[in-house]
Order: sequence, then C-alpha cells, then structure tokens
Amino acid sequence: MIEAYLFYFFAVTTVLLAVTVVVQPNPIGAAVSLVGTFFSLAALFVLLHAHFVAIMQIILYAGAIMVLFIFVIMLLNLEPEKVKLRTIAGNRLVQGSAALYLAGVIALAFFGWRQFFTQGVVANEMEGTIEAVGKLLLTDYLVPFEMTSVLLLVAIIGAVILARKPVE
Amino acid sequence: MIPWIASHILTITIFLPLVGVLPIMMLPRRFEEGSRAIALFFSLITFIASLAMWWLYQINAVDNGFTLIEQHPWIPTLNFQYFVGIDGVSLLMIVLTTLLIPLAILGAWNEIKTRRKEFMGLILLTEVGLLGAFAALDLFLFYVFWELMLIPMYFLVGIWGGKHRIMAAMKLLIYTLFGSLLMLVAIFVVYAKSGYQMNLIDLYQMKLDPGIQLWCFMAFALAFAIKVPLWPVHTWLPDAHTEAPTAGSVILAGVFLKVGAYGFYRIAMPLFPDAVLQAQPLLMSLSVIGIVVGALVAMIQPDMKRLIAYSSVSHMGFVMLGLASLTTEGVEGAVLQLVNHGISTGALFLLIGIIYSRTHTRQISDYGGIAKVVPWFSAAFIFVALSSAGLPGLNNFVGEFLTLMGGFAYGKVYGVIAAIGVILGAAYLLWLVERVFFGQVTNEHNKTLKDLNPRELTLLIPLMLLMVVFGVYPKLLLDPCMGSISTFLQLMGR
Amino acid sequence: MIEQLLQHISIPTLMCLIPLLPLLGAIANGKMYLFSTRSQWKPSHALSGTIAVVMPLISFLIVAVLFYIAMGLEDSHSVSTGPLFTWFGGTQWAVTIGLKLDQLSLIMALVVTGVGSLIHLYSVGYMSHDDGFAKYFAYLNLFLFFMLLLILGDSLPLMFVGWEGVGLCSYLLIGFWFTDIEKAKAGKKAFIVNRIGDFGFVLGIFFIWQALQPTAQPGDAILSFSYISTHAAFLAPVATAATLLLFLGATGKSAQIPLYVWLPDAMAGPTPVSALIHAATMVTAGIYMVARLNFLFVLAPTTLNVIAIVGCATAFFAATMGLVQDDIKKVLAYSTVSQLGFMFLALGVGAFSVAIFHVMTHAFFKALLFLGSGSVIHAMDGEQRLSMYGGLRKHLPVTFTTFLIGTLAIAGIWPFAGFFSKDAILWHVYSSGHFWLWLIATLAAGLTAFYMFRLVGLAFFGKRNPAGPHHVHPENSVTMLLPLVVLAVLSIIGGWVGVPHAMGGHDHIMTWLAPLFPTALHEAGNESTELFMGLGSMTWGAIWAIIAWILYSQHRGWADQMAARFKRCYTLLVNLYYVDQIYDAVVVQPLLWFSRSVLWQTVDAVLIDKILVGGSARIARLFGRVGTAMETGLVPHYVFLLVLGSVVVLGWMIL
Amino acid sequence: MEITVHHYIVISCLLFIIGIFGVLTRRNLLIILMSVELMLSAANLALVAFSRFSSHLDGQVAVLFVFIIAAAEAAVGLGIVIAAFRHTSGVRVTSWKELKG
Repeated sequence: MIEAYLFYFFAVTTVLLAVTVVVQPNPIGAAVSLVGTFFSLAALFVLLHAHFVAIMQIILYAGAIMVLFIFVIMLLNLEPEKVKLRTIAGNRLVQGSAALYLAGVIALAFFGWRQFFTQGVVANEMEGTIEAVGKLLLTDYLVPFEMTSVLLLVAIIGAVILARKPVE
Repeated sequence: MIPWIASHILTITIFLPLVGVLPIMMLPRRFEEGSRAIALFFSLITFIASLAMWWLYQINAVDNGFTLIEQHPWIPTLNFQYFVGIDGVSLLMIVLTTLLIPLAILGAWNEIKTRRKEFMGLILLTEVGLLGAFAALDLFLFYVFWELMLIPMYFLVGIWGGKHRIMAAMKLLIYTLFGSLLMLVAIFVVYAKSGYQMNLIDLYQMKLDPGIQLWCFMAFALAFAIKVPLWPVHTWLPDAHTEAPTAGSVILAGVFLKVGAYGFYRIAMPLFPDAVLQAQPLLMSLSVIGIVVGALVAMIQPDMKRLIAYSSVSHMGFVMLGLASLTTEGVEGAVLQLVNHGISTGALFLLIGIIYSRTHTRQISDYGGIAKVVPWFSAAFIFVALSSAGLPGLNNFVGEFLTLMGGFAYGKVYGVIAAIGVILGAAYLLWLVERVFFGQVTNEHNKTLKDLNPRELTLLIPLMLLMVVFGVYPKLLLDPCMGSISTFLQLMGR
Repeated sequence: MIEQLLQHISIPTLMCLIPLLPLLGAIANGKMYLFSTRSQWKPSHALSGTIAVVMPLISFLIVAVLFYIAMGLEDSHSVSTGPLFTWFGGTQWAVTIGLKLDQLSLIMALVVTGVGSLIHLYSVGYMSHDDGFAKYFAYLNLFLFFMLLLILGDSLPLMFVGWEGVGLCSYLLIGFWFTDIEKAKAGKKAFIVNRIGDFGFVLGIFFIWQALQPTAQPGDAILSFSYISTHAAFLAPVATAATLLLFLGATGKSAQIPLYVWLPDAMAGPTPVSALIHAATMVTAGIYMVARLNFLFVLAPTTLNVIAIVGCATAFFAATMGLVQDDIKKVLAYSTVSQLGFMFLALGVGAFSVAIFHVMTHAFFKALLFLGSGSVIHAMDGEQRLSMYGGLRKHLPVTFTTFLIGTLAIAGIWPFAGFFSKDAILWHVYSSGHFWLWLIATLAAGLTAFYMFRLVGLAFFGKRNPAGPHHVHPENSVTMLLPLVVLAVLSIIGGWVGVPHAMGGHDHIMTWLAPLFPTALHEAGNESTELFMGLGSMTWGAIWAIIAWILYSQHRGWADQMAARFKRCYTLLVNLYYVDQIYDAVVVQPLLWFSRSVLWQTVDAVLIDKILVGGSARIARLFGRVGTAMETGLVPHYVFLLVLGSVVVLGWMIL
Repeated sequence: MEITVHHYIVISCLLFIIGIFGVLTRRNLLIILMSVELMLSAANLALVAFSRFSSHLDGQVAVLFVFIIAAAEAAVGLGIVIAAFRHTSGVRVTSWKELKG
C-alpha cells in the first residue's frame, strides 16, 4: 500500500515540476524545476525496481546534463523571458491542438479508467540491479554499447566545433 | 596475363580512366599541375586499349551480333547484369571517344588554371560514363552510365565555363534529366512487361504490345532526342557548348551528342520496331527541320562557338535523317557522320579554344583579317571548316551524301530539303571564315597574335590527317560496322 | 620509243600520275609557303615556280602520250584504270574510284593540262612580285588536280569530287588577295552560288541512283558512266527530273542564268586565275558534264529545250551586259558567260561535239584574251578601267598583236579558231529548226564582235588618258610573252581541226568524238546553205566589229552621244539589270531576316526557351511558391507541423 | 489499488505532452531544449515501466542508451545555443529566420 502512496506522491510531484519547467519565465528557475522533475522520476524508477536506471538518472541527468544547462544559462547571462502564451504566430492553433491532445488523453483516462487501470499486467519480481543490467549491456548489447562511445566522441567534437569562436 | 586482358579488354577499356582518377585525386594540391600529365597518360593508354580492342574485334568479329561480351550478375535479385559487348557501331563510338579525350585534355592544358585536379578527374569520369554507355548491353547498366556521364559534364560546364556558365549548366542538366527520367520510367515499363528482363539481346527478341511500344518509344526517343539534339529540344546545346571550356565543348560535340543517336540505334529503335514505323515521318521531319533551321540560325550567330553549336544541330540532323530512314545507305551515312562530325566539330572547337586563349573573345566582330597574322591557324581553320562543310574528299562528305541518299530513298522531299542544308552549311562556314580571317586586321589587339605552337599542332594534325583518310577511304569505318548495320535493319524488319 | 617506255610503266599508273603530279606540286608548294611564314627560310621563286610549272607539264606530256596510244587503239579509243578501290557503297551497289580517258576526256585533258601549263608559266612572271607566290602555285596546282579528277573520273561521285574541288580552288584563288574584303566576298559568293548548283547535281545523282538500284548486283558501281550508259533504258522515267537537276549544277559551275552572278565578281582573283579557271577550264565543266551524260540528256527532250533556251538567253543577256563594262576583266567575264551560253545552246540542240569543239577553241582564245588583259593590267600598275587606257598598241606591241588575234578569233573572223566553232553552233541551231534561238544567238554573236572591238578600241587605240598611270611598264618578261604567243598560234590554228566538209575540210574533231555521241538528232542541212551561212556570219561579225572600231577608236564622242540618247537602257545595262540587287533583296536579306528574327529570336529564344522551357520552369516555381509559403523560417512552426503530422499519423493508426 | 503499468503510462503521457507544450510555446531555446529532455524522460519512464511489467530487462538497457543520446543531444544542442547566441545575441527562436524560403 505504501508503494501506491509513494507512487501517487512522486507522480504528482513529477507532473507539477514538469509544468513549472515549461511555464517558468526564468531559465534558472526552469532548470532547477527540471532537476526536481528528474529526482522524482528517479524515485519512480526506484518504485519500478529499476535501481541502476534510477542511479544513472540522478548521476547523468540531474547531475551532469543539468549542470551543463545551468552553465550555459550562466554563461549567456539570460534575462527572464516574458511568458505570454500567445506570442508565437499561429499560437491559437498550437494551443487548440495541444488542448485537444490533452483532452483526448484525459478523456481516455477518465472514460475507460476502470478497466484501464485494473487490466494492468501484474508486476513480477524482476530486479533491475546494476549487475543484471550490466551483464546484459556487456553481453547482448555489447556492440551498441561500444558504439555509443563513438557517438559521444562525435558529439564532443561537434559541440567543440559549434561552440568555439569562429576563426577569422 | 595476356589472355586475361584479351577476354576482359572491354571492361579494362571502360574503367581504365577510372583508375586514373584515383592518383589524380590523391595528388597534393601543390603538385596539381601533374594531374594533366596523369590524365593524359591514362587517356592515352585507354586509347591504346581501345585500339587493341579494335584489333580483337577484327579477329573475333562475327558478322552480326556482339563480340567481346562480358556478362556477370550485378543485382541478381532484380536480374540486373553487368553485361557489356560491342558491335561495329559501338566499336567506332568507343574509339572516337578514346581518341577525342586525350585531345581534349591537351586542349585544356593551359586553359584551365583553377582546380586542375578536379577538372582532369571529371574529364576521366565523363569518359568512363561515355565508354560504358557505348558498351552496355543491359538497360539498367546503360542508364547508370548514361547518368554517370551527365554529372561530371554538369560540373565541367558549371565550374570552368564562361560568363553564363551556371545557367548553361542548369539548362544542360535539367533538359537531359527531364528526358532521362522519362526514359527511366520507360525502362521499368519494359522491364515489367518483359518478365523482368534488362538484357538487351533478349529484349530484342521480344515483341511488346504496339500500344505500349509507342509510349515507351516516345519516352526513350525524347531522352535521346534531347541529347542528339533534335529540333525543337535543342536549345540547351548552344548555351552549353558556348559556355563550356574548350575541353568540355570538344567532348560535348564530339562524343556526348553521339550517345543520343547511339541510343536510338542501340535501344529505342530495335526495341520498338512497330512504334518506329509509326513515328518515322515525325522523326524524318524533325531531322530535316533541324538540318535547315540549325544551319539558318547558325548563319546569323555573332558568337563563333554558338555558330558551331548550331551547326552541330544541323549536322546531327543529318545523322537522324539517315538513321530514321531505315535504309542501309542512311544508317551507314549516319554512323560515318557520327564519327566525322566528332572529328570535325571537335577540331573546330579546339581551334576556337586556341584563338580564344589568345584573345579572350569569341565575338566574330572582334576579329577580321587575322589570316595575315596567323597563317597556320587560318589554314587549319579553313581546312577544318571545309571538312565540316562537306567538301568531297574530306571526311564529312561521304556521311552527308549517304544520309541524304537514305532520306531521298525514304521520300524525295526529305532528301531535297535536307540537301538545302548542304548549301547553307557552306554559307555559314564560309561567311564565318570571311569575317574572321579575311579583309584588313580591324582589331588592334589582333596584330600581335601568336600562331600555333607545337602543342596545338600535335592536337590538330592527327585530326586533320584523319579527315583526309576518312574522306578518301571511308571503308576503314564502314567495314567494321556493315554487318552490324544489316543486323540492325533486320531487327527493324527491313 | 614510247612503246618501250610503256613496257616499264603501265597505263593505269600513268593515268594516276596525271592528276597526282599537280597534287604533289600543290602539297610541296603549300608546305613551302607555310614553313616560310614562320622561319627565315623563303623558297626561291625559281624553285616553287619550277615545281608548279613542271608538274602540269609532265601531266600534259602523259596525256599527249595517252592520246597517241588511244588514237592507235582500234575500237574504243579509250584507256581506263579500272576500279582502283571502293570508296563507299550500300549492300547492293558501290562507288568505286577509277580513272578513264576516252575521246571526250582526252580532248578536255589536253586542253586543261596544255592551257594550264601555259598559264602556270605566265603566272611565274605575273605573280613575281607577290608575297604569296608559293601559296598561289599551291592553289593553282591543286586546282589542276581537281579539274583533272573531274575530267578523268569514271563515275558521277568522283566527278562531283572534282566538281566541288575546283569550286574550292576557285574560292581560294578569287579571294587570293584576301586583305581586300571585297575580293574575299567575291570568293565566298562564287562558292555558295556554286553550292546551289551542286545541290542540283547531288539530287540528280540521287535520282539516277534510285532508278538504277533495282538493276544492280552486289558490288556494281552503278554510278559509273559506263554502267549508267548501259542501263540508260531504266532511267527513262526519271530522266527529265535528273537531267534538269544536273543542269542546275551545270548552270552553277558554268555561270548560266540564273546562277551566273558569281563569275563577273570572280574577276577579283589574279588575272591568270581568271584565264585558267574562269575562262578556259573550270567553267566549261558544266558543258563537259552534259556532254559526258549525253545519253541521259537525249532521253529528256524537255531538258534539252530548257538548256537551249537558257544557253541562248545567257548568251544574249551576258553579251548586252558586256557592252557597257568599264573594267577590262568584266568585259571578258561577261564575254565568257556569253560564250558558255553558246556552248549550252549547242548542247541543247543536240550538237554535243560542236559544244566541245567550242570549249576547246574558247579555251585558247579566251585564255589568250585574259592573259593579254593581264599583261595590260601588269603594265598599267594594276589599273583595270578601260577609260584609263588608250593608245597602248605602241607600248605593248606583242600584247596588242596577240590580243587582236584573240579578238578576231572570238569575233568569228575566218580563218581564226572561233569562226569554225561558233559557225558550227549557229549552223546546228539553224538546221535543227530553232529559228528564234538562231536569230537571238546570231544577234549575240554580233554583239560579241562589237564589245570585243570596243575593248580593243578603247585600250589600244586613241589617246592615252592623262588620268591613268603615267608610266607604262614595258613587256619584257619571257615567261609572260611565251604563253601569249603560243596561245595566239593556237587561236589561229585551233579551229582547223574542225573545218566542216562544206568548206572542204575533214572535220577531224567531229569524227573523233562521233562514237561517243548519238548520231545527229535531226537532218543535216544542205552543205551549200552551210557554206553560205558561214560567210554570212563572218560578214555579220565583221560589220559589228567595224562599227565598234569606228565608235571607240575613231569617234569616241559618238559613243557617248548614243549612251546619252538611250539613257534608260544604258543605266539598266550598267547596273547589270539589277540582278545582284534583286537576288539580295529577294533571297539573301529575307533569309537572313527570317533566320535572325523568326527562327532565332522568336522560335528559339521565345517560343522554345521562354514559353516551353521557361514555362515549365515557371509552373514548377509556382508549386515552389506554395511550398515556400509554409517555410516561415520559424522553428516553432516547424515543430508544430511535426507534431501536427505525428498526431494525424497516430490518429490514423488508432482509428 | 494495485499500481499497474497503466498508471505509469498516464504519467509518461502527461510528461510527454507537457514537453510538447513547452517546445511549442516557449521561445527561449534553452527552455525548449529542457522540454525536449522532459519528452525523453517521458519515454524513459514508459520504457522502464514496460520492462518491469513484461519481465525483460532490455527496456532498461534501452533507457541507458537514451541517456547517452540525451547527453550527446545536450552537448550538441547547447553548442548550437552558444553559436546561435553569438550570431544574434539572444536565444529567441523567433529571431532566426534564415530558413525562410
């Protein structure tokens, strides 16, 4: 039962913080909210017994990536943005369709919620430990795993080239 | 070793220039002048290989059909093959190509000052496309080579061309692509209707439904007609010829256009004999109009290169006249005319390139009276112009005479109107000669022109000798292809 | 001795040498000229002159030897190389290269190489001050090569090679002094007008080819003269068309109406060239061709009539134009056109051998006249206007004497060469029943005498025009005088080979040519009538000659009064009936306008490029505009479209 | 009530939609990038949930790969942001119209 409460708690936190990210005018505020989102997501991963993923979520996402974001924000010294939801051309259309989409999902959730939520697959007892995931990564997914290093290298080089001062 | 070469001579000839592209591309830019020598070397050994091929052809020749065949699966699931082989006509076309490319490279020796590496590489690449198209016996393979020759040519015109090169290159590319995409559709229609065959020799034996034949023929014919070019889809040619660098013009006029006529001969006509019979009056009329209109428009051009370009429209009209007449004389004449027009017009473009490199103008009005200043150049130019005008005893005459015979045999009126083109041919060329060479030297700059140098002489003398040889003894050209021509006419039901 | 020589050299080899020797000369001189332009070395005039003169001379000797051999042959009087090699051909037929000398071509070859050698010799003197000495002889030798090919060729295509080749040399030689653009233009005009004729020639060949094709076995040389003559019966259906077209070719080469316009302009070339090409040899190629194909032309009476009428009209009109020319060479040019008209008239009435006879005598006296005029021009520092001459007979005695002989010959005074041939033409025209043609031709003959004596009167009699060159160079070049004398002798005795039976002669030339030509198409007239008419025509010529002599050497004022009296007529003649202007306005300018304004600037540039090509580009651009409108450049819009697209796709998949 | 996979899916969907909403409405390039991170996280959540409820660990491996891609994306994306900032002295997406046709 405690798991259910924890789930609801972190679910609501995640969503609320996510909303804060997109409506927050100040980029720093948005970034901090995003860090919060990631932490509560990590909690959800724990609830799903995905320990390794949860750890990585915190180290990689909440740690590394967000630090990068905040660095950039500081570097560029950005002013807070005036959030006016109608500023972009064609905005009405954007809102309309986003709302429609949201409404669709919510409607789906509401009208079919009973059988929808009771038909769920019963959770098994599989644990996403570091050992289990790591084993999989280094056996079945060895090649893609190694390939990611190349991807990261390329990304590093790309970032360096993009961000350096243009050569006169 | 030698038997291996002998049995793969065709592939070797086709891809030798490609081998040359490699060292040229790896050449450091500091030494890029060396690319000329490399390109010349590879084009020359290609020429030698093609001569060896001629020799092997003479030994192996079966009177009809193809020799030196090489057949390997290429995309087996789709039944595409690497299938090459030659008959007499493709032999002549291949040798013409390998002959003109070294000359074009020599002609570009000092003309091209920027990006020499790329230029030489692209020329060799064009050669691969041309040779491949002349040797391919698989429709899809033909299409690949057909497009392969277009792209380098687009760059040759677009990068090293004259003032309006971009427009000319676009026109060349879009005109040709327009045709070839229609052809691609037709190729796949044929492919589907023939039970997934791309092999030309098998396709020859198949008779498609006349209705489909007509549509497919029209698509093929349009693609080839644009390349020939037949009136009224010729307007890319004056621009491309005029704007292209000398080597580009030589290749365009000398060989590029020939692929169109060759396509008619090898693909469009024998695959769809029934459709050809229906379209014959149209083809003949367009050829005749092309002959006369090309010559008339050539007459009043103010730009030398443009004049020669329009004269190509007229001359290629003769080729199509002979080919479409479906008579032995006409087809023979068309083949002769193909080779001879390549030699004569190639030489004319080389000559114009030579004078352009000294004066940097192609306007006829900027010249006048230069015969006094550059006697050798003038002698060469007048000689080549006379050959182009079809003076008997020089190369073009026999071809024109035979194609006219073919046209005449098909319908007297075609022969008569086409023969007017012969009068006009003399008119525009001699008028050009008069305005450029005769009279007093009108332009101060022209008083100090330099005459031909040894490099330019080595370019021109072989061509001029060939003009005499082919004029006096055209059987050199006719003998290897007589059998092929009669096979072709049999396929056409003649 | 000749027989011994011949044991070592075969006749075909000799025959091949006839045209090849001048070709060798041409190549040698051409090379020498080209190399002299870029090095210090200059070929001496003696060297290139010797090569140029000796080559045709050897050819002449060979022809003479072959003539001697052919005379001795029993039946055919002809020698041939047979087919040397196949030039080109179809599955059923072939064109072979071969040379043949029969009675007709022997006469022509003798004239061409003989007169040709003399004129080469003359040129050595005439051109001695010119820079392009070697080039000149290269062209002249090349001309002889092509002319001999034309005459010796045993098939129509080979004849056509020579036919176009002589046109080329004519082009090169007319424009020899190309720094004068007018001369270059004259050369071009000659070539293009000739091309119009060649157009007819080629089509004529095609008609014959098509008609003969069904009769051929593989490898038959169906366009050779012998094949055509043996299969003439198959040609009957196309004979009229073919011969008319061939005659069009002849009008081009032999300067007949309507294509005569190039010949007067061709006088821009050096005078010996006018003598050789535009008087003695090339322009008679048309007559030679018709005579060569006589078996074909007799199948088409319509064509023969056309030829007769055209020839007669040309003879008359050209003579009228010759009356008022001020340029000494132009007078001779129109005279040539007129004389060629006479020859065609003879062909037209079926008197082929008479035409050839006139070709021969005309070659002698017209070459003489031209060389004489060249001598005058040379002495007068290049001045060509008759009005600047006068009283030259004292300064140039040899020229005057020989020129007078030539004039008497052309005027048809007994016993000079022209009398016999021209009288024979008039007689045959009359006796074949073409009265009106005869009348006009006789008038033209009178005019001939008139304008020639006008020329002599203006140039050699009267007083020197003080406006002309002060100093008259004396005539002292042997190379120039020797040909004049030889030709003068020939102009006297040349006609004696054709003295008709009516005048107690043997008419050797008719007998010699008889086997080639059909027996007379019509009844021969009475011999006494023939004699009477001969006397009449001579008297007629003499009367006109005397009138001209009085008018132009004794009382020049009278001539001016006459010109003033018939001013309209005079203007018309001076302007040559405005033919050049009419051609220009009716043919040349409209054609250029049509090419430029319609074909190029309208059809190519607007219709095809702007409307068809540009139009499809515009349509493509129109679609492009629609697409462009969606490209706002704002990233959020793209994202929005992306989302919208995925929603649509997802919705499609779910529903 | 048992927590089933569907609960997680709903959360995932909500996160994703919020992300889209951010991408569409915000004009600050950095916040747009953050919204993209949100969308990636939504996918991660779904992957882990499915992995948990279908007893395969492969989903979690996939999530690790997504992390890597996200890291790469962030690196390149932020590089672009800096370059773009140099170009126009701002990170407003509406100020770049070079793509306009």
